[in-house]
Amino acid sequence: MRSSVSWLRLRNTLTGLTKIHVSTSSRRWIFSSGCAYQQAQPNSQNPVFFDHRPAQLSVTPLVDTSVPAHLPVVNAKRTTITRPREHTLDHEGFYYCVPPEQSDVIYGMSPNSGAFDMRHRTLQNLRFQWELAKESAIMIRKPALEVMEYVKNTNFAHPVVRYVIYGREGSGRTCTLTHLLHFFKDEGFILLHVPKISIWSRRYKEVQESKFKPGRIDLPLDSVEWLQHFLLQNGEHLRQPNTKLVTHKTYVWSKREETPAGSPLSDIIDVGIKRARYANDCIGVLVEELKRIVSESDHRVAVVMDVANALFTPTTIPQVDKTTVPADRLSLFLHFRKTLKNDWKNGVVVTTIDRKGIVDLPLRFDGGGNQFPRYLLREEGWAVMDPFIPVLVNDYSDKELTNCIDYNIETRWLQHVNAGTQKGRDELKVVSQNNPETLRKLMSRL
Amino acid sequence: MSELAKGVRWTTSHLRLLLDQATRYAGPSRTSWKGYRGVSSVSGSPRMSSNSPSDANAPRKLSGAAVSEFVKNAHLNEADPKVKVNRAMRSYLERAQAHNMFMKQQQQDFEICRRHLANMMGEDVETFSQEDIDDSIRYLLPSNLFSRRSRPLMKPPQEVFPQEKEAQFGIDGRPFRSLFYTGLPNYYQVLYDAANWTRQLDDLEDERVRKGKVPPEKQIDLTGTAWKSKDEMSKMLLEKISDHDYRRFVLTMERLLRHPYAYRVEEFIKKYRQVLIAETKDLAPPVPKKDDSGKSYAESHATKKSCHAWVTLKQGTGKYDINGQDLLFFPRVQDRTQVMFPLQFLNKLYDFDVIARAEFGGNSSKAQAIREGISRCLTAFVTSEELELMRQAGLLTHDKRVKERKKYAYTGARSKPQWRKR
Amino acid sequence: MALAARLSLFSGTATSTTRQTDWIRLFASVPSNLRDEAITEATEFRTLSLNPARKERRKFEERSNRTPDLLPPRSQKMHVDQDWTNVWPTATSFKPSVVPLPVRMGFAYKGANPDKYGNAELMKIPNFLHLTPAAIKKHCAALKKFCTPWPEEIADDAACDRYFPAQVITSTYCHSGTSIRNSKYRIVSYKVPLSRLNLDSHARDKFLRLLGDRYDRHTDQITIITDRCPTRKQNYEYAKYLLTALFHESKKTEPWEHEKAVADFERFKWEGSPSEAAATNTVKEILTSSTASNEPTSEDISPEEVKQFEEVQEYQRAVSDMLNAGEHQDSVERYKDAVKTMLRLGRFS
Amino acid sequence: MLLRCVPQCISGRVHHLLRSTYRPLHYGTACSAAEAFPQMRRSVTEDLMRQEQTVPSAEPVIAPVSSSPEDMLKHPDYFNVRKLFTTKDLFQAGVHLGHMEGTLNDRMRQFIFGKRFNQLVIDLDQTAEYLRDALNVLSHIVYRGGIVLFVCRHRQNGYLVEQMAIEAGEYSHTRYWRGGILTNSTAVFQSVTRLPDLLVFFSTQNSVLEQHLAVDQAALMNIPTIGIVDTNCNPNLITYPIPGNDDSPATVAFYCYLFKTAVLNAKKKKKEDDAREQRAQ
Repeated sequence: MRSSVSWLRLRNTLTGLTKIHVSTSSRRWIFSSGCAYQQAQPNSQNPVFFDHRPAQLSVTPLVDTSVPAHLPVVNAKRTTITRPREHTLDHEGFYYCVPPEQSDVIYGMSPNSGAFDMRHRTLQNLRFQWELAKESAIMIRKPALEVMEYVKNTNFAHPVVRYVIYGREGSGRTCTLTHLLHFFKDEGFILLHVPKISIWSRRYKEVQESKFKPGRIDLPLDSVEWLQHFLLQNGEHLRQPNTKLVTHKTYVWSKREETPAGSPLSDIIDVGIKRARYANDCIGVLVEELKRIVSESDHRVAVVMDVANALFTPTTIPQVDKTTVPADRLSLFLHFRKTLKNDWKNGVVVTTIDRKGIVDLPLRFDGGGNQFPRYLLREEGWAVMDPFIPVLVNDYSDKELTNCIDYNIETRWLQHVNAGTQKGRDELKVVSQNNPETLRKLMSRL
Repeated sequence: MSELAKGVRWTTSHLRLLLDQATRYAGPSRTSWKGYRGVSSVSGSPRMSSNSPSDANAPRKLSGAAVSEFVKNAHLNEADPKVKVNRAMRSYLERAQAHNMFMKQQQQDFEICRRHLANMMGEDVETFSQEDIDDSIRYLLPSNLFSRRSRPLMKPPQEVFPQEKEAQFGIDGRPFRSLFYTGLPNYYQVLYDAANWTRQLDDLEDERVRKGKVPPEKQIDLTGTAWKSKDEMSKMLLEKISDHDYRRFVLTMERLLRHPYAYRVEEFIKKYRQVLIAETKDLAPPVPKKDDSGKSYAESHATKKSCHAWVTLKQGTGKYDINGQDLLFFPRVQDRTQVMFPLQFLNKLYDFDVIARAEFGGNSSKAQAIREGISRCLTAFVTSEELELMRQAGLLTHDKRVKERKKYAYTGARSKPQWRKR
Repeated sequence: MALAARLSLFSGTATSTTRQTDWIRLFASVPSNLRDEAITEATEFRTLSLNPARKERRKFEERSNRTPDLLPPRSQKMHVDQDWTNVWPTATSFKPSVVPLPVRMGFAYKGANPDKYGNAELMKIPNFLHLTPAAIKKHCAALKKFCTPWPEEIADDAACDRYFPAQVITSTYCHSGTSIRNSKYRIVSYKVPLSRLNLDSHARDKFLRLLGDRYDRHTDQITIITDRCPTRKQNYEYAKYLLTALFHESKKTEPWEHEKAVADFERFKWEGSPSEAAATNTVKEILTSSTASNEPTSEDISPEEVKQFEEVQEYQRAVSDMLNAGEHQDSVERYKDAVKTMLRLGRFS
Repeated sequence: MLLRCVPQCISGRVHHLLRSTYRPLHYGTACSAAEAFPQMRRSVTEDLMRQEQTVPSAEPVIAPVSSSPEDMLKHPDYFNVRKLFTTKDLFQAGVHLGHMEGTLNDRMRQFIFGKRFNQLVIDLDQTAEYLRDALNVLSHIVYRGGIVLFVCRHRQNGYLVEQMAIEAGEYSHTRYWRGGILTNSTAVFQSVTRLPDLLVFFSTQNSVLEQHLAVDQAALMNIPTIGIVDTNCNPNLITYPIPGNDDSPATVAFYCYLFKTAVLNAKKKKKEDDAREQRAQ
């Protein structure tokens, strides 16, 4: 009898941070309403925590008047430098905020922006975090700095350089991409950003036979979404009055519809958005035209693609003969494969690879398994991508972990009594094993 | 049919012969029954009471002091033609004699057989001990029966045949115990004693109250003890006690314990208490070894359900290597917490590296097996105080529960198939 | 009345004789001489008791339940210094009357454990009464004359492995059941090191493909386990046959073996691989674009020359290493460095 | 029917001799307690005198120095039990207090003196006679080495009875009566066991409604019984019934005193007689 009691007791650890039954009260504070925190005016009773922040930033920090007394006052390390180009290794582990005017364009986190559904499905966790903290804070980490350094040193007359960001489950590959997206946007690149390829192979919306080439499969609605996303991110380039982004030949969509040569690429996109039937072909045209134009002009294109290895793996789209559509018959995949080749210039290709969401890889909950590029890209991917530069994303270093916990305490995301103590931090460190995603999941319920 | 039963007339000398046999072959008696003492005084202070049941609770065997007392009496009354042996005593003596004759025969047979076995095994008869006999039987008649006492054995007759009960009455057939006819004299004697003490303490209290005295703040120190369990009591009193009887015993004793002067009968109460916490078992901590780089490490093996874990705990910086992965080998938080807990408990999270191999079983089993393995390894590095803390936290207790087997006609161990009345 | 009757049963020898004759008289199947004798002793009336009284019925039952007189067990006549190996020369099941030991088996909740007589448990278990130390000594003495001396050449295990590379493993456990034959008895494992077969690279490759998981690359051992035949001898011969067949089959080269595709290669081959083409093209492109910026190197640089560049060579080594030895952190890092050098990217500090 | 066959035990012999020697008691011929009861002012000597009158064959109170067993049994009061108590003692101990009228067992009607506030009052004159009779039997049995078992199922008085039995060197059973103690003793005690020669019930009831099992079983086994029977009890199966209050601790203590003294006196007497006999030889 005694021993069974002790087994029960062991369910709670010393600090009580990790336990099975989490009372809902700890969550209530966060999810009480869609707009949880009323912004309080700083005064003498409620000093602004981040008073080092420059005043011109409209990002207001979270200051809540009903701060529980037990919570420690912690300030996470931040940098006010908002240009990624200026980030250096000295800032490693620091947070910085993407200015809202840029953030809205790049990440489109507000429900009013186009293709919200796609981003909602792909960048959900990031969106929640940014919405609740009322700021788009990104931690500056080494892999992003590394890629930026390479890009800065790149000779753009050479064929495009491909980067493959790899690392284990939850180590922060997608977050690295968000940082890089900001970097490319800031540098004036045209963004060819695919938030997550694997949703097209598993969670597609509508399927139709291709008109352009029989036997191929189109995903019209998904394509429309992506075009909207592209338009959102690159509106300033496309809508320029004297843009060089023009077609070099006439595209005939149907008997009555055609896009003449010399018309701006935004026309192509408009066709795709308005006529979903042609959206897939529009993407093909867009890729072809962009590759052609940038090789000759001073525009630069950054292809940023999450889970690029899904381009080379089968889909779950059923066919009449009860088989599934292979990757080389999905026209979207074929179009985006073209961007990964190094037969064009004046651009850069940054991709990540992942095990999760790949159709024929067994789902492993333990976060293990082979995560290396050659294995995940497979024969076809290797043939397309080689030679590329693999960039490893490691788990948090101790410095980054501390800063992450500090940030979460500061933003009141982490509210446990023992969260700020050394024992609590140790427990979070060991139980999460410095893995960012695991840490996020742990903290989400504390 | 024995000679006795054929209606042969009993004489005193005959009896003595019988009794001689009875006393000679019965083993040494552990206690002596002093018989019933007749009138005894209960008045006076509680400490003076002479109604001590201490003798009553000792185990009693065939023959022994009762018979020797009887022999003494028989000797005294040898010339007395009026000496009458009660039928009960006569029957008892017959049984005793038959038993002793039988045991004597068995003893002789066993000796011969021991010589036979020594000859078979080619050993020296004189030095062929009981251990040698056991070894030989284990070799000649090997059995893997799970129950060890069901395996073949060859033991001396004293260990094979149960000892018989000693007589509970004297030569005239009068039982020794006043409560004999209740069937549970020892048990009811305890109840009587408790009631006796309670009354005497009540009297004492009355007397003190009359003198205007307040009972002292003394209390019996009963920490770490509890009433003896039903089985313990049964064993102690040599009587089978029912649940109801046991409840009554506890009630009575609790009432006595609540008395303000209960400290005066501490000795009596302590007799029926047992120490609750068993002493720390002789944990054999694994011996720390040194690896090539001079770091000391300890190894252990632990199980949970069908899972086996081999754990190495090495001085280090808090790294985990579980089946080649780090702690995220376990997708669930609880499992990671389980593994971490022993080190966290002793505040040594960053003092050791854990290298574990866990096989079979599920995630939870693996985690708990590794936890147990880490705890065992830790015993090699901790102080005795920390060890005691770990034991109290249950870290050193093996979880011996296993999956309950499925039963036929059921869908699981106990769950019944879905059924609806038609 | 009943008490009186009971007393008379035990009251002496005289009554018991009459009791017996009374009883005999009840039945007509008694031999006539006895019956006559009984009649002479009897009183004038004889009653035919078709439904004998309870008392007499009981007497009958007592008689019929009496155990017959048997000879005492043989073990009681044995001398304590006898030669046991003659009493129990071979393996046989337990006989309580022959074994002079008061063994007991099983347990009882009350009283003594069941003794050896009529104890089926003792017969179920195997016994080694025929293999006492004395019996073993006798056996060894009898076998001694058939033994030969140990060859001097085989001094240690290494020498043994050298002269006898093949290893045959069988098990000879006794089964604790009605038959002592263990079902594992017939299974044969045949082990031999692959290196001792002296195969060339083609034959070795084919041999290994045919073997599948029967080869352990760490110990270089081939293990063939045969259990499909009913006896050990057949299984042993079958294992030898299998090894021989595999050996000869692997030495052959069939026509279809020339149709080997890239996916069938055991190792990565640089020549003609997509990596080679990609690397060559990329480097050439880089050089071409560099010449555009007024550098003297020519456009007509041949792919062969490109392949001789140190960067490309290093790249080749890195790729081959990564793909042959499998990916791990070091090999991927080496590949990264090689690509960086080849693409002329700076080092990230 | 049971009593017809001659028992072999000590108690049986005593019991039969006594039964044949004494004339049956004439219920109601005792002094008219109606006069004595309300006042109860008589002295001990008066009381004694009255008793002598009621038993005209009474011998001198002092017991004979030596006598044969037959003489002993014929002696009306060999152990001086008559002097042990007076009717007044009975009254003071509350022996006369019966139960409510509604609970009256019809067989007890003969012992009822009257009723007060619906509570029955027992006729103490009869009680005294029966009690003396019973004490005499008890003493004779104890003198011959008989086993006396005191039985009481009353929770409150159990301790008293047990204590008394220990002090008197006899046996008691105040607990749950498991079946077969008398009727199947060899199995219950796992050996041949000597049974008690006399059962003394301090209360013949097991609970308010049930009779004690031992009453039936003692009758079955031909063991004589002495029993305090209250107004709600059935005296039929009790060999020597004593009408009286069986509940109050004070009353039970009084009975205890009487029985204990009788037992000890008898034992003492036995010792003296034996010693005298030895000396004579």
